[in-house]
Amino acid sequence: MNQRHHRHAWVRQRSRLAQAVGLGLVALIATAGCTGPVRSDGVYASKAAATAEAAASAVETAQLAVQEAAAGELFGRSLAQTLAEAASDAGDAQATFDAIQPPDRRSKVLRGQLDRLLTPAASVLADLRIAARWGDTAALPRLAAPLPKLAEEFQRFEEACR
Amino acid sequence: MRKLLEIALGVLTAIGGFVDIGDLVASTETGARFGLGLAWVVVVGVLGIIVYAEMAGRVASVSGRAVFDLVRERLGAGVGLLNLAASFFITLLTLAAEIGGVALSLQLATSVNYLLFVPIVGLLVWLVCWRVRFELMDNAVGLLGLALIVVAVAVWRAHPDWGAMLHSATHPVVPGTESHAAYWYFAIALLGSAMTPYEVFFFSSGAVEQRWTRSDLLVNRLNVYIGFPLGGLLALALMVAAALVLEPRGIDPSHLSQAALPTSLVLGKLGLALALLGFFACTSGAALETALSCGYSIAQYFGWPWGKLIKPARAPRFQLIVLVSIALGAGLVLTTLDPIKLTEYAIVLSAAALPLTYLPLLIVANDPAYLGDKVNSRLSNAIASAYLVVLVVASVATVPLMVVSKAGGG
Amino acid sequence: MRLSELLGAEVVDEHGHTVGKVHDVRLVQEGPRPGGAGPGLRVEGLLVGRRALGARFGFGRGADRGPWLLKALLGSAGHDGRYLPWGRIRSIQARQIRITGTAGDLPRPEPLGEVPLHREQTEGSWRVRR
Amino acid sequence: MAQRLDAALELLDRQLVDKDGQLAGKVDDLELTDPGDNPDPPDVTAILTGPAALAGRLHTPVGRWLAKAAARLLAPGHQQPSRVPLDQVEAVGASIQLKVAAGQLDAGAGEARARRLIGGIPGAGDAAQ
Repeated sequence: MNQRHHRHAWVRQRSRLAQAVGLGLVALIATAGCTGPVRSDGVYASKAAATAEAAASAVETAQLAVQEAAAGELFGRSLAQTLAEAASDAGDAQATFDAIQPPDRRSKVLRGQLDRLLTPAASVLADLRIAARWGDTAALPRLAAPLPKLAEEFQRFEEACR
Repeated sequence: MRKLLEIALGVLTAIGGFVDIGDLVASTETGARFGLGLAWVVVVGVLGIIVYAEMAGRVASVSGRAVFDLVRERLGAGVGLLNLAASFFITLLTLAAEIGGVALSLQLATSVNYLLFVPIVGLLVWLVCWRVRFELMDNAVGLLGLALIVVAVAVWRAHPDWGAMLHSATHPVVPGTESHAAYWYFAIALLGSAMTPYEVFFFSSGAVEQRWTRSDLLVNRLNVYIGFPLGGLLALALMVAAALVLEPRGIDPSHLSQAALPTSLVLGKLGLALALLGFFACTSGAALETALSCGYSIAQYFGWPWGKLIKPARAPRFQLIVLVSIALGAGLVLTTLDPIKLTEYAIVLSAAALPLTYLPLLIVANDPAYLGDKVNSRLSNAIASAYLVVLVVASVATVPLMVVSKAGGG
Repeated sequence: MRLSELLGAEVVDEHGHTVGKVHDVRLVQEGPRPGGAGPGLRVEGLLVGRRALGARFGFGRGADRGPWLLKALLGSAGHDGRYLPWGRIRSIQARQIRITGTAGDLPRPEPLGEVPLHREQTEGSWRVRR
Repeated sequence: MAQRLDAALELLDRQLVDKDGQLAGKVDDLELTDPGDNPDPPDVTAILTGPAALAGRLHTPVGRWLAKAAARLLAPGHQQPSRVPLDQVEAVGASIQLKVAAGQLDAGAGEARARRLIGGIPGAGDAAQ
């Protein structure tokens, strides 16, 4: 019950022109969820917590999908799709967070800590995505082995930040 | 016998037709984040749509008038026009979300990028609106939408602790990890998804076009009183499934694939296949209905010929609006705006606009000049009045809550 | 002139006091017009009031039905409504109507009862069918 | 006995239906004509319909802008409202029945334009069922 959730990954700034046009249409309402400049390290810490939370959600999703695939409960295509989305969610969360300028030295330390979790998580999720796309379902449980520990660490990090 | 079959078909399609991309997203997301803490809103929303859809059907049957026709007549040209602009924009946004939802369910089944499906989906939706036996297609997807019952079966087979679930649903608390603003923001989203205005535009326009009369009042009531609550149960099942499987794992769903994970976990591949079919059918049906609703609202405001049963050449402006709306909706999805996010905004804005649709309906439903002796009963007036208060409060609170909760981000 | 030029116009009495806004225009049906052009509809007077919203919704026309919430919200048009016979108008300019006499002299509007479902034009007159 | 009716409540914004039962726009405004002897009240001489008539009704900038945009999009070249003389009115009720066909009204122009636009698409003349 101690998960935190966040939305920021959604509104990740993308450079595509088409996206800009679309965003413009809902600009008024969309401003509500933007990642703005960070003033105090408290705000930075809460953004770090939100990032950890999003990454944990992606990691848990991948874990659930792998567990279901191992039990033969998922189609290959759905599995590949689910894992691809988990990987891209984690990537989005990291990219959004990395784009925020840490306001002070303490924040920079925080950033380093979180990146040390985000990078391996992204790499594991990418490996899973690739294996699933190749149909290599047998390899998934082995590749997913680091996920429980990562999920736990994200959770601990998040609690420490709040 | 034939009448009975007709009634059964109406009820069954009302069940499947109740759920659309808005319910899929809102129910799954709230279940995963708030457990059953927002289940009461689904009940409130279903009761609300029952009361007002029954009114819309009754007004259409007795007076032969569709809802947006009355909006103009009762609110006047000016307020009616603002109402039209808001309703059309929201319905268009919903149409885009539904098209996105169809494409996402196809992506989930095929693993082919959803953007590739968008133009095809748009074209098919338009073809059905243009000339392919609309009633047949709408009924077909409505029936296929019943595949979503598999989610309820999954909940059943998961053997949850029913007592504890009932307790948490009847004693709602805001989880310690969520802000009150986010809780109420999602409450409004759920209300908007259950009571979306396009449902009454479509329902009443269909009744007018099929020339419902007083003798159809029973069919109207059965559709609404049986179909909608059962449809609401499907929305509730999605929420419970998410609460059982996703919430304990800390998964905050942001994709349609995550909405299917609880069902496949419990029922395996067959369950997953049915769930995907249900997603596809529900969003397809809603895409058809929102596309037509775009045309209904504008054509009825200006008094132009409209209808899906008449030759397109006899209702050219209506058909043109439907065509342009589908193109705009598909175009909006093609900008790569996330369809799930689009859905969230569509249902929240729907909630904000609800009084615009339901106030004129309530006024007309009390006017003997339109309804003769079939005006509202005291009971439906009492309930409808209470809802109007709720809708106005929700409408006023929407934008502040959106800002404070950072659109539910908490 | 168009109906819309009258609707919403401000009515001011000879002392410069505002009576209210025009929220409806009462028409009277007359017999066939010369030249066989069918039955005439002629303006008889204006309904003026401070609260036009309820009137627009048809409230205050005979049966005041509906839940109390609507009545409270929209009010009854008869509340502060006045009837302005056409003959009392001095001038109509820029959405402002000046009248002779004072607001106090204006009668209450006569209720027309429920809106009939149907009026048919036959043999030069409008017949009401309920 | 002379009958009375309130124009905004009973006529304005009502649906127009042509002689063939086809929807033909809304009552967007009424034309009032002074009978000549000035103290006499004006006669209602025609129903006005179409976006141009609608625009004249709206007194807020947003409303005017919307109606003008609609007029430009839907009925270009029709900056004057369509006029239905009162003697062409068959009956007044929940809707206003006319003695003329919709195509004979100027408002039919917007409809004809849309028909030209979609008329080329196969199946335009078929009922969808």
